[in-house]
Amino acid sequence: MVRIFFDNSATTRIDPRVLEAMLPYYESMYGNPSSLHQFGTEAHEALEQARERTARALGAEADEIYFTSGGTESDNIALQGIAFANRRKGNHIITSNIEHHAILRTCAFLEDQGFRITYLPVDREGLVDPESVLAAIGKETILVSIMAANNEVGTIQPISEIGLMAHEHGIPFHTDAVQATTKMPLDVAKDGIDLLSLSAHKFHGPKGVGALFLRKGLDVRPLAYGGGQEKGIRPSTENVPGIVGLGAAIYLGISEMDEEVGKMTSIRERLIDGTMSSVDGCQLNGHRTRRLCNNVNFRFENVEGESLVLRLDHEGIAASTGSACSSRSSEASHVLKALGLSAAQSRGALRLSLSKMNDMHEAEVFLQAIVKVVEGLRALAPTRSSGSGCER
Amino acid sequence: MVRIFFDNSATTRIDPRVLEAMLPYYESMYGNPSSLHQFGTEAHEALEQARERTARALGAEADEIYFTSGGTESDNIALQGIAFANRRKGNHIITSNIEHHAILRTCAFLEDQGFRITYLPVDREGLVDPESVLAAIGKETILVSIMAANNEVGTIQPISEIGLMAHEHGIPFHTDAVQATTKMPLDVAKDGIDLLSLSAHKFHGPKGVGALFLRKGLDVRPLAYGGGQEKGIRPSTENVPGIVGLGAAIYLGISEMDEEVGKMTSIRERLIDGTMSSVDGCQLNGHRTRRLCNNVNFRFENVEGESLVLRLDHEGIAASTGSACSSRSSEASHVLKALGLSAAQSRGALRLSLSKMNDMHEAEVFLQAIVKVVEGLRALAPTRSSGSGCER
Amino acid sequence: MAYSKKVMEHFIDPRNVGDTADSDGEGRASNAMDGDIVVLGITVVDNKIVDVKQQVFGCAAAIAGSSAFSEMILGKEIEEALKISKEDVAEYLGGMPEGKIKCSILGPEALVKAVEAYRGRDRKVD
Amino acid sequence: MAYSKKVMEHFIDPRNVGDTADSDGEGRASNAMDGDIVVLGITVVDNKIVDVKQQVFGCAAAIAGSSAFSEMILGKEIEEALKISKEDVAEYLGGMPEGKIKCSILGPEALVKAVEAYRGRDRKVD
Ligand SMILES: Cc1ncc(COP(=O)(O)O)c(C=O)c1O
Ligand SMILES: Cc1ncc(COP(=O)(O)O)c(C=O)c1O
Repeated sequence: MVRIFFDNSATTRIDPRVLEAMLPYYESMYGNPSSLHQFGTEAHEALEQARERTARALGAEADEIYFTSGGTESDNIALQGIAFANRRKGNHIITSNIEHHAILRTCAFLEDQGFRITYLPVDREGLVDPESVLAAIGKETILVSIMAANNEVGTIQPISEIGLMAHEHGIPFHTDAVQATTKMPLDVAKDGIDLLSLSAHKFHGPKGVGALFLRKGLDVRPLAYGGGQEKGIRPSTENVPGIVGLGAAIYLGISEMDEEVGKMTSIRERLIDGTMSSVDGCQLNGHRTRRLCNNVNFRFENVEGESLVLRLDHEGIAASTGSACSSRSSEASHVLKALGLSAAQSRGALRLSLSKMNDMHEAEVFLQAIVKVVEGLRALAPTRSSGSGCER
Repeated sequence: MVRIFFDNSATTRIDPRVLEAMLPYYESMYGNPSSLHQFGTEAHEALEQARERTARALGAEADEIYFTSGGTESDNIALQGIAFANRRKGNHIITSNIEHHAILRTCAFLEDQGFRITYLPVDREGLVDPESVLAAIGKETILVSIMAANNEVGTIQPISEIGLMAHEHGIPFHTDAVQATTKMPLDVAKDGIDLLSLSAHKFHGPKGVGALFLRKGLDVRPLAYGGGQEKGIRPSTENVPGIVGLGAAIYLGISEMDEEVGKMTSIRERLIDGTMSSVDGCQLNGHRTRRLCNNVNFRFENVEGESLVLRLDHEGIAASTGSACSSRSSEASHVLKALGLSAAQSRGALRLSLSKMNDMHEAEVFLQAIVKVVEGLRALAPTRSSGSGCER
Repeated sequence: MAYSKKVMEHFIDPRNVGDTADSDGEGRASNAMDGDIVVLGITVVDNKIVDVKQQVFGCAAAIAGSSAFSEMILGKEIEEALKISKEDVAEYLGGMPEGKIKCSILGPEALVKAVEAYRGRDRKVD
Repeated sequence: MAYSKKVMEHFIDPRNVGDTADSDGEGRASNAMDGDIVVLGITVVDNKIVDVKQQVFGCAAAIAGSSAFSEMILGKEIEEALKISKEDVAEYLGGMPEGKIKCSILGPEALVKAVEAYRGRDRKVD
């Protein structure tokens, strides 16, 4: 059976070269980086090489990179960390209403703790207006956090403009770059970023490891306390193979970015054009051009998302309806709602997310399958025009 | 060159069978467990099998196991989680003064947040007196946290007695079992444990993954917020290969525990007897018999710990002075201090920690090396009796 | 919990799908919140359901549930068919993930209306 | 940062280790907090250090530092030798981890005392 993985925003397949780089740290160089002996020194060096690579990918300094257990933890350290460490300066944070739950639910927690959060709206295509950031900034504002690119609809935010707005008022700017990393250029200097979150498994690295860029001089309180690793910002025995994997994945991802982004963009375009021209009642969610190279998000009239995903899965194609984290729940997507879509419209959403491991042939297979699947589901559905039994 | 790894309390080498169990989840079953499709379902099933295995190893129910990023995070969720969720019931926590920094520094943070912490003393051999727990319990007490076995000196605490004391007053009991897991029997029912922390890399599983047992019905606040994974107690895309590794490691560790503990105990005894009979000025730290099967901790008069470790490393033997997490710093060990040792005595500490992968031959190699290394270092040292230059 | 094999079978290949226009009685049930709809048509001979047609819009649980329900009521006497609950449907399908059991309620609800419609028509014919 | 190769060389095989009893001047320096001790003995001819003996108790940095320092002062005139700082020792060893540079201070301190002792003896001899 074909197995096509079009769910790369949920997670990606590890690059075999990344796994290869990791294996020695499982098999023979398994020391604890804090240990004084040879095993410890080897592990420590591997850690520092990965830190260098991560820093280089972002235009940062190595000592501004902190390894974490993933995007969620990076986002939480950034938000909770800045909030609790800077409470005396102010209690106001600005974000958008299409952030990932790792941001939004952390903000809800911070509201419980007495912080005030401004959730900026987005337009129909998912864009935050930089002027709205400026308008929201007050004397109490201690952080602006706007994602680099959205995980559901792929809209790319004007982060450098937003960073500029924040900096004009001396406020640090955090960006959740979990989806953006290796999919678009990121430069913490040029883009005016003071904190940045990323997660290795979104770019062919291992699950359970991420990084946080923290500009020197920022005051941040950790979430957890322990043996002092990562300068106390993120203590715990370092996940050496995982961190090596992150380093290898970001190194490869950045080196090959131009080429791979081009390839993904062509597949994305073929998927968008092909589907919209062959399936009736299909619209694109998000921005037509300011979107991640690997994101396609449709809504189909009179088709239900879960059914669509499961029928596609039966055809060997893995895709998703809302974002992965909530796909086992059935809440409507907060992102699609923020874009102005009705609950009924959101219900017919399908996200295809690509990686460098996809190819054009897979797009063609999808284009065959989607017609069959949508037609099949619509054939089951009662036509809207038919009255109810009682009324006949 | 020989390479002998006697630093297994810092971390262990992964069991090849564990790595083998993990690899398919890197290579082909790489889905996000939250995803609806086949890739997601495979990953989800793997997660639940690991949860079952972990539960079985502890005598718990599968839905009482939460996967984390390691021992530090488990300890922090337990302590901060109980503290912040139960603040209305009281603000007092009881622990000991020989806990790992993941407990002690979290307690220090909680003190900053207005909690009151009782740090119970230990005797010269590192034992907490269960009666002292009872004596410390007050109306405000919301948690007792005492480690199952100490990471530096290996002393095994009377946790079931301590659990009983806590339960008599309806107070939940947490134990940091990071060093104890697979080294001694643990049963959350028999031992009266309500929360338990463990970390896979301490028992031949991967680094960066741990678990927290949380008895049903306990109120716990998470450290981080996000996509709702692990019932919201520990959100983030699950580290599937890591969790599979934890499951495999705990399954193997428990199945083979009796045999491996016996083997480690014989090596431990040989190391203790052999060293003490051939090196002058050598004492054992910790309890002679109530100690982990894999722990040896000496102090050598007139020898400095770091030098000892590095000279042993030069002979191909990896060991440690204080606990790993602080071995790149030079603070004196808080554990040895709590046992009543002077700073000078602590400075000569050497920890050897074994695993099932060590053998008796390695003990013999060590016994040769330690004589040479201690003699070599002592030969460098000024004899205490020689007066200072100025006084001559 | 993932869907059972039987749920997936019914979901991929739903039974008794078809136009309900020619049935003796047709019933429609819907869930305003989710937007799920089930339309059920029954053909009755001697108080026995001899043919069923169903149409469904919704998640996999709704589709499989409606399919299974149509199979379960086929050949049954009306009173017997009316006794089938959403839990029976879930059980028939080898279990349903928590929170998805509710998606099988529309079949039974639509049947109630279809029977009402059938009996109403019957009465008119009398 | 781990220890440099040169630190490890000096640590494993320290130079000029030996009894200081027969030196022209002996000096001892110690660090009360860490318990580190360095004892240095110098033999002086025409104001030049022609032999050095050292003994050391302490961490690897202290051992390597004392060894390196003994090597650095050998053959130097006293005034020149006294100018060598802990930073010079660290540099001579190809760098030292932060926080370990302080461990190289005992050599220079012991030299000051050894020179005092030597000069004191000298004076007495005069
Ligand atoms: C935009 C965004 N932020 C944060 C996360 C959380 O990352 P992780 O699941 O690795 O913790 C994700 C992915 O789930 C994401 O897409
Ligand atoms: C007793 C104890 N608790 C907690 C920890 C922390 O575990 P980890 O480093 O895996 O977070 C350790 C190990 O470092 C330990 O020995």
